[in-house]
Amino acid sequence: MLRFLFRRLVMAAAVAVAVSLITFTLTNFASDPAIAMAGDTASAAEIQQIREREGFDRPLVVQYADWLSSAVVGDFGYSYRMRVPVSDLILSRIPVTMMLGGAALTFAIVLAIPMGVLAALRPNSWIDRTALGVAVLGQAMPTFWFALMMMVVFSVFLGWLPASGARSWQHFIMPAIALGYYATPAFMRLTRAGMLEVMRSDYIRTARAKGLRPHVVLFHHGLRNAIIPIVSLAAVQFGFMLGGSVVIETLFSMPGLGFLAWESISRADLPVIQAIVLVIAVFYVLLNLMADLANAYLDPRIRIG
Amino acid sequence: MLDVSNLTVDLPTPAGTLHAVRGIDFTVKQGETFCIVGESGSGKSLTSLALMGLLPKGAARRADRLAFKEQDLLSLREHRMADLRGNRMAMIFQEPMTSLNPVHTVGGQLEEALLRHQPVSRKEARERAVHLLDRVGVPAPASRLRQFPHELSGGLRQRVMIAMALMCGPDLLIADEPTTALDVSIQAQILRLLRDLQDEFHMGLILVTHDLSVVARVADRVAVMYAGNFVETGPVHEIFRRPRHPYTQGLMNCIPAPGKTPPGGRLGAIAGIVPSLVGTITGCAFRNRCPFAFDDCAHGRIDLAHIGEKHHSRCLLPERQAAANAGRPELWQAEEAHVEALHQPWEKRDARPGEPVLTLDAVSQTFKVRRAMFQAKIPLHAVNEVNLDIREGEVLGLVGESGCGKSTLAKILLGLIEPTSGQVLFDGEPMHSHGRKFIARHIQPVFQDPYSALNPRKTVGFIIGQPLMVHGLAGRAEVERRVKELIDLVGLPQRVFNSLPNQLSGGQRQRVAIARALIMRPKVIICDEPTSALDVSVQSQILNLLLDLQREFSLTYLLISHNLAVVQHMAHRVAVMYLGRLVEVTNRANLFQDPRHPYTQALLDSALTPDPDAGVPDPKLGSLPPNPLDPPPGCAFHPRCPKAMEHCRTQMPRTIDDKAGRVECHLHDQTAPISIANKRARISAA
Amino acid sequence: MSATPQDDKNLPDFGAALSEPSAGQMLRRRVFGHTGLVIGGTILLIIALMALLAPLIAPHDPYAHNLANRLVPPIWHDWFYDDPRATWTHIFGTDHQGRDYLSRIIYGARISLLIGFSAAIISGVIGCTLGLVAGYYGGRVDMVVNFIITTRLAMPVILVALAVVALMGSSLTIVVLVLGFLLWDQFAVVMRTLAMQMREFDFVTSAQALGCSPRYIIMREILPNVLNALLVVMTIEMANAILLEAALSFLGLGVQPPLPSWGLMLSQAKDEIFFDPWMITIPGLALLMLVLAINLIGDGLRDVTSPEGRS
Amino acid sequence: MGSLRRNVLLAATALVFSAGAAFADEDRPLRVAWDFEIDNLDQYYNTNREGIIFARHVWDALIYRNPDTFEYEPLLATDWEWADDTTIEMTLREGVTFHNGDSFSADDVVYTLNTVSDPDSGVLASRNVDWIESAEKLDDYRVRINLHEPFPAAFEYLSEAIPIYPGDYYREVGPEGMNENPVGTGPYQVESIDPQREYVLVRNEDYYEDSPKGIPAIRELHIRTITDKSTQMAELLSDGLDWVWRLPADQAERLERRPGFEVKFGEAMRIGYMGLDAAGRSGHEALQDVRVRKAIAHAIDRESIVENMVRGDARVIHAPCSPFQFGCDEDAAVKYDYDPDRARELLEEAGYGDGFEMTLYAFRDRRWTESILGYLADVGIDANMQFMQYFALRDLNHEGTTSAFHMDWGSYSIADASAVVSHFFKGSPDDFAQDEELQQWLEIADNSIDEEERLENYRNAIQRITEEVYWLPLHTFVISYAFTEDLDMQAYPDEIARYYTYSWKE
Repeated sequence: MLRFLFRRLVMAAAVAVAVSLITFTLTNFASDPAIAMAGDTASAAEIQQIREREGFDRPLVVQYADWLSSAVVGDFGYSYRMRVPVSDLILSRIPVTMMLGGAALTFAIVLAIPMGVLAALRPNSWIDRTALGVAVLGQAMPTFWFALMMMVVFSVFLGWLPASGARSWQHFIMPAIALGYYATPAFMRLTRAGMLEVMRSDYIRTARAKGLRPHVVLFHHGLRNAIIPIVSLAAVQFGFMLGGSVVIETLFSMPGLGFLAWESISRADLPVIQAIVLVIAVFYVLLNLMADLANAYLDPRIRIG
Repeated sequence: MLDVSNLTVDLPTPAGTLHAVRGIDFTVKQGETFCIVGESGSGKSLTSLALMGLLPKGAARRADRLAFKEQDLLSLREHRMADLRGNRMAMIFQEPMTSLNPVHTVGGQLEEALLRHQPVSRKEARERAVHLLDRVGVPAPASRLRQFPHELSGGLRQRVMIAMALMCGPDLLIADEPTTALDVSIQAQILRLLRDLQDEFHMGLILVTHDLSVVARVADRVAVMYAGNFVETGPVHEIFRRPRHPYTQGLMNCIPAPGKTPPGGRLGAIAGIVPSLVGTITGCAFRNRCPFAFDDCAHGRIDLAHIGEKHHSRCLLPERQAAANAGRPELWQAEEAHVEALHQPWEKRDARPGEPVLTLDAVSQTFKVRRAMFQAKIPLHAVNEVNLDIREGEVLGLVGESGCGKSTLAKILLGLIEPTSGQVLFDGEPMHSHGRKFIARHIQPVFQDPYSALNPRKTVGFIIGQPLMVHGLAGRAEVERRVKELIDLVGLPQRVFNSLPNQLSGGQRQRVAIARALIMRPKVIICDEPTSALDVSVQSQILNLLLDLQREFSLTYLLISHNLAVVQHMAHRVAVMYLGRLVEVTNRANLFQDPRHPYTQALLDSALTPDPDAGVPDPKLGSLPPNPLDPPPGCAFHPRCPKAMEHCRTQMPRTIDDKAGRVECHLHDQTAPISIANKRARISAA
Repeated sequence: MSATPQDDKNLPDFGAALSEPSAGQMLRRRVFGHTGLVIGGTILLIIALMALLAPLIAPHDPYAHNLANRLVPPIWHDWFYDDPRATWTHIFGTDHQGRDYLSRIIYGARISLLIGFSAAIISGVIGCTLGLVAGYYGGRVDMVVNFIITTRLAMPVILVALAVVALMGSSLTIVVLVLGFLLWDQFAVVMRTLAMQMREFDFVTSAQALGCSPRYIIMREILPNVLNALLVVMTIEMANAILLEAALSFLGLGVQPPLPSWGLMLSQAKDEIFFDPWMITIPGLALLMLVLAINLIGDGLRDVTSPEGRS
Repeated sequence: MGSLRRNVLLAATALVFSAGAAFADEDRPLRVAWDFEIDNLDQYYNTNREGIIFARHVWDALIYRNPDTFEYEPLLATDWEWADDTTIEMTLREGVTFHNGDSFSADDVVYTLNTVSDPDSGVLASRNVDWIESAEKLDDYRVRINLHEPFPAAFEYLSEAIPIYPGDYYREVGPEGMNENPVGTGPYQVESIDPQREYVLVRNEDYYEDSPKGIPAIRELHIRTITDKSTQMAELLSDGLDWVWRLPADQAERLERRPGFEVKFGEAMRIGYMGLDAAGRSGHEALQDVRVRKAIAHAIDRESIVENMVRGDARVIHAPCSPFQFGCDEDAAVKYDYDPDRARELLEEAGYGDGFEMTLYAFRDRRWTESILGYLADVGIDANMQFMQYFALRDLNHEGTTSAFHMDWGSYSIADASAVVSHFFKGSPDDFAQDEELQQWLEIADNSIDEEERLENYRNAIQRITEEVYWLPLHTFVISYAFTEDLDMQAYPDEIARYYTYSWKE
């Protein structure tokens, strides 16, 4: 167990380093941080001065090593534009994004699993077709378009929900639905396919042969098995949602990581961009690790050889 | 107790309604064993599921009467039926590996069967579970309750399944191919257990199987099923002594039976394939495969006719002729020996009998495997210090239980993996240094599963000719000519040239695989369980073909099989493998008449022959199979060996090589066993 | 369809297999019997034709601007609101540059299809190569590829795409390249799993035993067997690429005006959402139909080619 | 609909609270939305406009420039004069206290000016302060400012661009502390900056009565950042906001027709222009030919763009500066009328009769740029748009890789031509003309204290720039303000929202 954890943590660290290396290289190739830092009115001499002062004239490898060694201890440097420590910025923005991601995931799962189960129990029935329709539509709608439409209907026309911000739970409803709906089809498909497969399996036949009641067969024997891959998917999707929150947070003006990322991107604030990508990557890897542990808990085949 | 009349099962398929079961009648009495035997697709499994009300969605069950203990099952609502299931009537399935829910403990799954049906406490249920586990021969029953299914071996799981079926003490037990997925040694134990339990619980037992040997050993009454219908029913002795229906007769002629069929002789075989079960069948369903069919067979409805005491057959043949047909394999030659069909004779190798073509010199193969996600990798000695000669022109049988390393050995010989230590010599030269292409020219495989062996996206012509093309041995036209030649040779119609594998039957596919293996004219063919995925009627065709080819071209075969009857029929010499080691190597006669290693003896004991008088043997192997990841010290077989001695537990046996063959066993070691004290002294001296 | 796995496997063996309808016929029957596939195929066909024949069917030059004639409402405003500006000259009205909206929608099909298709091709090549190689070789190669895949998955797509496009500037080529280089994960994951399964098939083993090169085995033995799945993933990624381009455009970083991509039209119309909702509705519906069609086709292919699917 | 709901709501509120309506109105917070977050609340480390507006509410500068009359008026300084060409002496206001209770004196001015004019301070808007050599205290309420060299625009910068910080507090907390908790003397003080980036400002109840900014009528200001215009509009329509600005002109016009809302347009100092790389920094050949640049000038129908796209009261301009700015003499500019035929002729002459390709970089309003592209295409110039975020584009400009760019400039609301013409044509990284004579004129114009001499030289510069078409000046900007009809607000040309002058209607 410890060995497993150690191996996975090393892997997580390696992924984080790889992601940060790619981001660092890409952003530094695409933009000159000295110019970005100097502001509107700087002269060429001032830019050169900044370049030397901040060490941007050093080879990229050295700069990266420098950045990485500080990043390891949680020091991501200062934001070029806000002049505050990047770590403070990110810490202050994480809660909103986490809440948004959590709400979106909850929405997706609460919608998808029952529909997926029903669809699997009655393949080709109207329930199955409805579920399929909901899924296909969810995948086909541009998230921002859906979000805008909701905003028009629920904020402007009906006045039920606030259009933007993140001050109360009501503020999270529309963003969570917009973000979660896109993930719903994936969950629904997996649930449906998983349930179809499980319900066809030999052990379900065994359970029925024991004369167990249908709901016991369905939940205790069926769903219990079908749920295992869903845990992994949830981790993956949650990771995606953190990354995908850019559009939604920008549209709904929610002060989360995505919004910060967007503002930093639009101002070429490289340290913040790098740190956000890294943080999301680390989250993703850790979520996957947690999903694996959860799987091991749920699936004794993995736990005990 | 169970009374079934005119039972039919229909399945909807894209091609139309499939009439899988076509109006069968039978009864089962308390304490009686009723066997339904038939090949795959005959409808036997659906019959058993129909009785339990477990048919898949969309399947329609109809019957004139379906009564269990005077209760009409047809009109029973699903929840009332569920009350019966697992309670009064229980079922065990073929695949013990997948029939238990992997995420729940054995105990939980056992207990819920009882808790569902009877007002008992959890504690009582647990006690009953422990009791039954003990009864079905699961060692340390109490501690098993907390284990999960995958922690148990296949044999143990099947025992758990049986215990689960017995939790409520049912009146009727339906066993659907309960031993098919198990090793021979385990198969005998499980069958014996079923017999014993049936007596003890005084249950009715319906046993569904494809294996005539199993039927012969356990059945009271037998029904032979073909194309959804019973073609012959009767008491077991009647059926085996006086089989009346041509199909039954054909089946019996297909099995290699020691004493009946001469070793290496041609087996009987049933030509053709089962008719489509979509739509109606007029006349006799078997007529297109029956060598005795005449015009009347094609018309009308043929009923089961009474032909003896409780013996019925669905055949129009006159009684006398039918009786005369039994037991004559020559009547059942599905095809001529096809070798003559070659336009251009294959140059015969000048046989150098006895010269080793392949020599394994202390070959070992170790893998690193991880038992579970959280555990470290540990070494698995799949093949351990194997020394073996394979001689030109011989058929060498390799037998052993699953997981003993047979397939790894095959992979080494095919050059797919290089042994961890030791070497393989081909014609006296180290083989693996030559590279795959060299090996491929001389050694070719025939695999077990004809469905996985052929690329589903390539035509048969391409598949057979591919080796020539890959090796650049012939031009396009030449390849096509040779392919067509081989299609003839293996007894396939020329039109398959452009077919895709999924348009072929299993037997046809296996012929394609053989043709492909032969096209480069190799010296050695490695046959890895070449017939175990096939029905008996097809198996015999393939065995015949393999033998014909071997004789014609002086091929050398390594025949890997768990089926001792097949090995006995085919092989000149036999090697027995146990946990990666060859424990005995000798010629056929010695091995089958005078097995020297206790493991060989046990294997022979558990092999079943279709002899209704023999009963179920007890190989006394114990219920715990070996774990290759954790081999016991000393002689690896000692925990299961009925003759184990004290020093077997600590000391590896030597290899004894004498005129009678080679064996690794302390029993046959003439030199006195080295005492432990002695050994210690030697170690310290070193 | 059948009772047990064992029977399942043997079902094709029933009856004279050679005289059954051929695999092609069966497939055709299943394809045309699949409602979703037929609907999706029809929509996609219409859109593809629109893209192909754009110069013939577009009533106006999609780039001809006329500032004096901007924001003309679509023809139905004549019917419902008696808006005299709405005429048959511009059926869908005009945009903020006074360009014919219908013509731009028609030409937009080209751009959106081009983006989806090229991005899917690029990512398909990358993902398939990685996935097949990893799945086939296993062991260390698999570990390395798995690491690459995990790294890619750990990188937030939209964020990285945005950062690259924002800092480097965007054009059709850059957008396609960025999407292509980011969206290969599905291909790699699916192909890896399939290659791992395929590797266990005996026909692969026998090809290995023949001494075929890994390249030959991957390309000639494995690839033809995973084309179905490849096609399905391709549709998913095409839909993804189109939606992602729309998202980039929404933030002002997709393809550049005056190119008429639907995503771009959508983003330019969003400011008009309260007063000229038709402007966002038309490209929105077009995009929705396209992605819907692609998804329906993907789902359909999955169903038709897998034995477990709906029949 | 939103407005209906709002009316019902207001009616209900009015009924219930009719007795205390006036009081309730004063307490009603003004909720506004800005497009961008403020980079840094310390004004010296910030260059974006939102920060400038924020600063005008929280801090006072030494001098006030009246946005209507353009006259200087006393703010923290009551009197100021040139002691000589490089020395300014100022008298400070007495009895002013900072929001934290510190009282204002010469020490604060001296500390602020000396700190931010130190080149090592790394202040971002260095142009605002780099002309100051040092400040010294004469007595508690008198200071002297020493300049490096004569700098005629000094008072322009001293008015509002240089907020005065509480010296002791700033010394203690530094720029970081000022960013976290800004303290000034302005009409509003910061109540909270919550992590959700909502700034809540409350009226400074101790604000000095005779400040030209006046005592604010509205007690509370809630400022949120909403980057998306449609979201802003949704908030406005659903009663989530009271005031937004910079809506696209046609949307603003249509919003005005809705009951409950009012829209104002204010011409701003910001001007739009198209920059052309005449110096060849980007290596684009065609654009180095003045005939090509002239052809471009003739090809674009600026009148039509202004009339149909920009709208409001925007004007076409010909000089590269805002009509509001000192020194911006429109008559000195060479005027190019819309004449596509002439444009084609010029291209033919220059050898580009078949047109050429170029990339037009842009960041503000894609539609405006699209119109330009359309006109360029009409005369055969195949221009691709490269639409970027402002900061990324600015960086590209500074690197010199942009051949043509459609941008705009607000001059930091400094009503002096130096803030635009000199910024772009005096050899800075933004200078794509690299014209030395032009640079000399600007040098003189910037540093002379003789107004006539300054005007003369700016005229020369404007003529050169337009003659050579280094820039094609396009139009002035009109800023739209959309707000609930019960708000009383004024718009100013310097693009600065002055919430302290707003009030709720009775």
